[in-house]
Amino acid sequence: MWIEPNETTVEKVQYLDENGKLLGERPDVSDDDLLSLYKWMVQARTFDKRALKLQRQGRIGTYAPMIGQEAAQVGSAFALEKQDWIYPSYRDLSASFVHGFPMKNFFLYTMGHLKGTDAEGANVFPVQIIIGAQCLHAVGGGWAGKINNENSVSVAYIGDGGTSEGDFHEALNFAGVYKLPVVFFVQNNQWAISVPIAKQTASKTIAQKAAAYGIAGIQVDGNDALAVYLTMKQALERARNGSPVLVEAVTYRQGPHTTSDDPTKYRENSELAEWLAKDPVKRMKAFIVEKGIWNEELDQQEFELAEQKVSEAFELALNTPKSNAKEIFDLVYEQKTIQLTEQQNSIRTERVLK
Amino acid sequence: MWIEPNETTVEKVQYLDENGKLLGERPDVSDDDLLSLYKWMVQARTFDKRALKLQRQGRIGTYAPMIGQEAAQVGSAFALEKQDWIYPSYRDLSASFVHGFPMKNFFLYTMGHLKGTDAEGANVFPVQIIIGAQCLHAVGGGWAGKINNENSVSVAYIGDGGTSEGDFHEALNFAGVYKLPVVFFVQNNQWAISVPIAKQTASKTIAQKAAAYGIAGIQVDGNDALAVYLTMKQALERARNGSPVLVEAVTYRQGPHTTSDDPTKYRENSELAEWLAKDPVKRMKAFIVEKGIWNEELDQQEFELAEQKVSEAFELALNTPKSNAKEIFDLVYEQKTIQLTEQQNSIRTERVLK
Amino acid sequence: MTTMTMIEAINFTLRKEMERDNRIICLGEDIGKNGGVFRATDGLQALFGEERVIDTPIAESAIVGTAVGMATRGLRPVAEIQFFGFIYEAMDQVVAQAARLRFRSGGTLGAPMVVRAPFGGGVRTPELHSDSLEGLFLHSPGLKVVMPSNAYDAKGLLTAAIRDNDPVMFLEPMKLYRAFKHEVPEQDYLIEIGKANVLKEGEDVTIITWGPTVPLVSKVVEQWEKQFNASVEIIDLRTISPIDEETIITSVQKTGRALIVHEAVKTGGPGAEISALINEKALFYLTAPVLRVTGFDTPYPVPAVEDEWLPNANRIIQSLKEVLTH
Amino acid sequence: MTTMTMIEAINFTLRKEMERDNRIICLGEDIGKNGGVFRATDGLQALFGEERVIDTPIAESAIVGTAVGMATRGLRPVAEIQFFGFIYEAMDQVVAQAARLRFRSGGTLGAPMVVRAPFGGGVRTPELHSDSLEGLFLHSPGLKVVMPSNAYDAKGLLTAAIRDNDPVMFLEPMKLYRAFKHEVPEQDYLIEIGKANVLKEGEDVTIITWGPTVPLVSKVVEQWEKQFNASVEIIDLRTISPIDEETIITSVQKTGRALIVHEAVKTGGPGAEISALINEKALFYLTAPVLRVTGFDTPYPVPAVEDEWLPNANRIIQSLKEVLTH
Ligand SMILES: Cc1ncc(C[n+]2csc(CCOP(=O)(O)OP(=O)(O)O)c2C)c(N)n1
Ligand SMILES: Cc1ncc(C[n+]2csc(CCOP(=O)(O)OP(=O)(O)O)c2C)c(N)n1
Ligand SMILES: [Mg+2]
Ligand SMILES: [Mg+2]
Repeated sequence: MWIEPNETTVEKVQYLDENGKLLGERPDVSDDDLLSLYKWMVQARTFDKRALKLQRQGRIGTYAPMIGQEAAQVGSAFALEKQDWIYPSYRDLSASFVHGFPMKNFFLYTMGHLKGTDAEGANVFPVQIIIGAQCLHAVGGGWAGKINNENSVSVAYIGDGGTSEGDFHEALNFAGVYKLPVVFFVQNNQWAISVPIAKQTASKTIAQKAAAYGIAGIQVDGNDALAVYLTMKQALERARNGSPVLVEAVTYRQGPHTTSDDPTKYRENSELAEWLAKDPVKRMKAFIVEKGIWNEELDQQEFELAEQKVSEAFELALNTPKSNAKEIFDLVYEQKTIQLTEQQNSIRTERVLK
Repeated sequence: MWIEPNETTVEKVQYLDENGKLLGERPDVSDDDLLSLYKWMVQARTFDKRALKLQRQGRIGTYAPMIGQEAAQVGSAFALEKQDWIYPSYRDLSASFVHGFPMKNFFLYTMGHLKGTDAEGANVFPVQIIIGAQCLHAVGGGWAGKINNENSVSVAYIGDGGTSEGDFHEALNFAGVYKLPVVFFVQNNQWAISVPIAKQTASKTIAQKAAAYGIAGIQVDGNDALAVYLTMKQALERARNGSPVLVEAVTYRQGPHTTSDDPTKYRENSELAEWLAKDPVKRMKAFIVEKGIWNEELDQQEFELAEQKVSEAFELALNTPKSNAKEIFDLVYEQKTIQLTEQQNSIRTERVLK
Repeated sequence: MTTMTMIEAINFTLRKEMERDNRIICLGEDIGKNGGVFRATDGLQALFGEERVIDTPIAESAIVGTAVGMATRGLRPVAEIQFFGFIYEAMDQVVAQAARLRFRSGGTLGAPMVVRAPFGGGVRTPELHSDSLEGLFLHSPGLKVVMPSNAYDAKGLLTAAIRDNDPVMFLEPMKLYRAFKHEVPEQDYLIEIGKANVLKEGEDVTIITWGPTVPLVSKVVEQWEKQFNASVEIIDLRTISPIDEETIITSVQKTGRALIVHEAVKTGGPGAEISALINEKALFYLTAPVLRVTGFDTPYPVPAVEDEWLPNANRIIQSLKEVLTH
Repeated sequence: MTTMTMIEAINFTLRKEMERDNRIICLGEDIGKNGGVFRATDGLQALFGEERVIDTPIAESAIVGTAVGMATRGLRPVAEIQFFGFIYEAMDQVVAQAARLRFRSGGTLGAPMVVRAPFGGGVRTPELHSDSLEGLFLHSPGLKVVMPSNAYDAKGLLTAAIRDNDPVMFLEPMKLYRAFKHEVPEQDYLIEIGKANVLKEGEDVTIITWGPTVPLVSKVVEQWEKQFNASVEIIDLRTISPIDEETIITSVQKTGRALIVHEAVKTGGPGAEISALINEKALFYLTAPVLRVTGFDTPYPVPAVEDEWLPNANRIIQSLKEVLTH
């Protein structure tokens, strides 16, 4: 008999309402963890604002802001164990920071430096530009982790738009068949550049796509750090036990797609306003203030501290010697070919005429 | 809350039991149609046996037998309107024959002739070798049909293994978003060469994959021609009204993958035996005999007629002049480039030394 | 006559062609309301509706594969790949499907379609946005590959591409989108696919180039011709596949020297084919080795070093000197 | 010493390497119980288990992409693409991911992996099973591309490929799988990637070829050398990328004539690069144009005409005559 479209019921996991009020029971999360979650979100927002400013000043290149997605990114990455790996896209900076990627190197990345993807030992794969490709690397990485008994989960970060790519499908299917320790973490921020989710897929939710791969799926309020964190804990546990999962975090891209994008071309201000009311940072703050473990003064201090860390990272990046064209020839193969040696030697150091 | 793996219930559509007994109500199909369905299946089986024999004799090239899948192919294609299009894979011969593709040209195809995919005006796309690619052509074709108000449905034929390819995913997703008149008809014949369906996907059924695309899905007994035909009628109607659908026909590849394959390397004889008991031709025959509209004598005549048609087609193919290397240069572009002209002129007609 | 930037000329041409022939459909990522990330399709959806200017999900194989399907059923799709580096995702549909359809259908079907894509260096993009991959398609029979170097050519070539009955890759050098304005007639004209343009005649050396490096080569030649005391012929190839052998060979037979300039990486690239052609058909006219100034044999690098990686003025001058003094 | 067919040598090498290094994992379609459609992996799953010899779903991008992920986390995957013509489906993962990983990670990660695939003509396959696509990968920095022409080379090159710390495409000419037996030492040996093999020395002309056309060229030369009254040097390239410039240039400087034979289509193919290299580095040694005997510039054709399409003896003899009499 017919399985009608969208007949699966999907219930979104939520712990905090839009004003940061707890819905239902108190979850088992320590105050320390609550504060850490919030502080990382502050760090994320601060980084984002500064990066935008620096881009406008022409001091860094194109930048893809994460504002609005801090709860999704921080909440998910905060649930990881150190031995877990993440496979981020261009927008997943704060997830990467939480998992140990140096802020300095992301600045280098935006400056077009050859070392901009160096995780300096953190388990963070180089950011992926090709939509969907990282899902397969996460599958392969997770598989290796399983074979090598690393007790490590691989997390692929991807957007709503990315779920349309063939690589997304192939990755979930492989993970399902071979029961790999992989979490597919989709930030459904409602837009893929100018294309709204309704034009991206006719599926009512992204979570329900799990059904196609015989794996578990779940939808979570992606602006609720607590919900994301706790759901991700469960997801990681399942994955660690050999059941890959798909997590959809419902959130919103408050900013432009990148600094080259003008969202007023394609979306209504009213939509943004609605989502600003659900802002993840504000919401978490309200919760911890209400809980009595945070106040305005601490908040101000935290933002200042975050600013300072960003400044330090940027300074370090600025003081890193610019990449030199001669270096690239050493990065193609483990051992340089004669062709590359010849080309490397041909490079002159004089100023480039244009 | 978690959507657990395989929580969707999928009920397989079936009209005839394994012995051809009607389950439940009599469906509204004329005797003529019942007989035509059966006769096409006889034609399919006859073609298949002959093709196998010709291959063994070295008179045609590699061949991918369809034995066991006659109900799925004939039942589905028999439901089509003339203006509908099919986009077949290498194994979907009888679907193609039912929809008007000349048997002769398929022989040419197996003989490596340049005209082996010529449908001579029937709406049958050239057989696809690249697993999954045809799904996208069906989507584009269906889209064009919609824009041009052709009232035409495009049917992509694909196997269980093919559902793992990225193109399958992208096609269903496009069709879902743009509500295109497309039916994805999956013959789940349990095997993709040596890989059983359980290693192909962890999804319990292929039908439930529809959920990922917001489209309707259905599973049907693919060895029950009546069930396939009636389900396909419904599927086509939905698609014609702008709702793409996914149909999974559960069937079995009784033969080797192709004439180059040796299935004893990877599967048990007992499994084959089980499925032989569910043979689609036998089942349909039992039904029409029981119904009193068919008997042994007619059956024998029908097989003889089918043999004769195959012989005629093969004769015609044999009498078609072999493709000539000079022809290929005219088939690359509408107008030959100077490079191609030069190369065409360089071809000598003497015997090739090896 | 109006003056236009290249991106304006592309937008104008798409509009004109869609007005002329309602079988033409545009499809791609963000080409609708947003008008494309470079505004190539700006305003088209408002003019022609969502049925003819289609925002697709993010799936390049599907964009091209769908276009193939459309092309066989009476439409003339113009597909946009947001950046050419993403074409790898659609490689089978471009090279094994669109390009081979006429052949594999025994001539009964064709795929009249265009795949447009921006590409090229010097724009400080993230990775895989700048790569010059025309060489891959030159080696793939059944496709045509064209590349304009200015607004005038963009209109004439795009018009020809859209009206061609074979699949055409129309590659748009990003750096030139808004770099110059040229006079572009509003009325209909075509630039023949497969014909190169002798931009400037000369006697002593032939420079063969296309797309993004054409203005650079012109400028270098303008500035250095006198100092080298040599007269330089410049060929803007315009079409990468099929290559206009005749124009190249005639020119090299005259000058006896050739330099090829392209952004694609050197090894196995289009410059190799041109050099091989010259070797095959004009060897004994040569008075110097045919040199190539190209991207180096590395992945397209990060912004910090791309100016050195690209065939820049220094490198062109250096090689020109070598060729001339041999 | 044992004699083996090429397919036996490949199977033997995989087994030996997997015994030596348990980080080596094989993955691909039908490589498990079935042992691969050509039996290259026959018996390996029984020996090493399902964890190390993995039957994958049908998804080439996933096969390569998964291998990339594995390679960065301590495994050394050997991926099989069932037929090389299906590599288009995995193009991004091969060319944009595996090949660029060292570069894009700033040298912190590498992708030590092999992609094996059968290919090549004369076997009467359906379409896209026979295509020679090595030229596409020659033009893609970060990859190595090797191709054996006999069982001995297959073992030495595959061993080297598996132990290489960069991604290697290992391309296997189907036609040669079982065509000949050669002596193959059971003990460990490597054939250096990047070095060509001078199969036969000669003075008057250099034939550069690789893979499936090597036995053909050898036979033609054997039969015709006397009649042409010329001494022919034959280079089996073995590695398509990086090309062994030195061996080629040294030879051509000696002979002054060169003929390139490959199954890939002519335009923009690997022969073009070799000709361009010769032009660049040995122009003034040439006494005749460098000619190419290759697949024609059409899609790989149907079985009925493939023998004429392929570089066959007639065409090689014809071009050899041309080169020698120039
Ligand atoms: C294969 C590929 N296709 C297209 C693009 C261009 N592109 C970059 S980001 C983007 C939108 C992605 O949307 P989504 O997955 O929802 O992530 P978000 O940007 O919203 O975080 C597109 C189309 C790309 N980078 N790679
Ligand atoms: C892209 C691609 N990958 C692999 C193959 C090789 N191949 C041919 S048929 C086949 C199995 C297909 O299985 P399924 O889709 O179940 O169809 P069936 O053969 O059972 O009808 C494979 C792997 C191919 N033709 N194309
Ligand atoms: Mg998004
Ligand atoms: Mg199957």
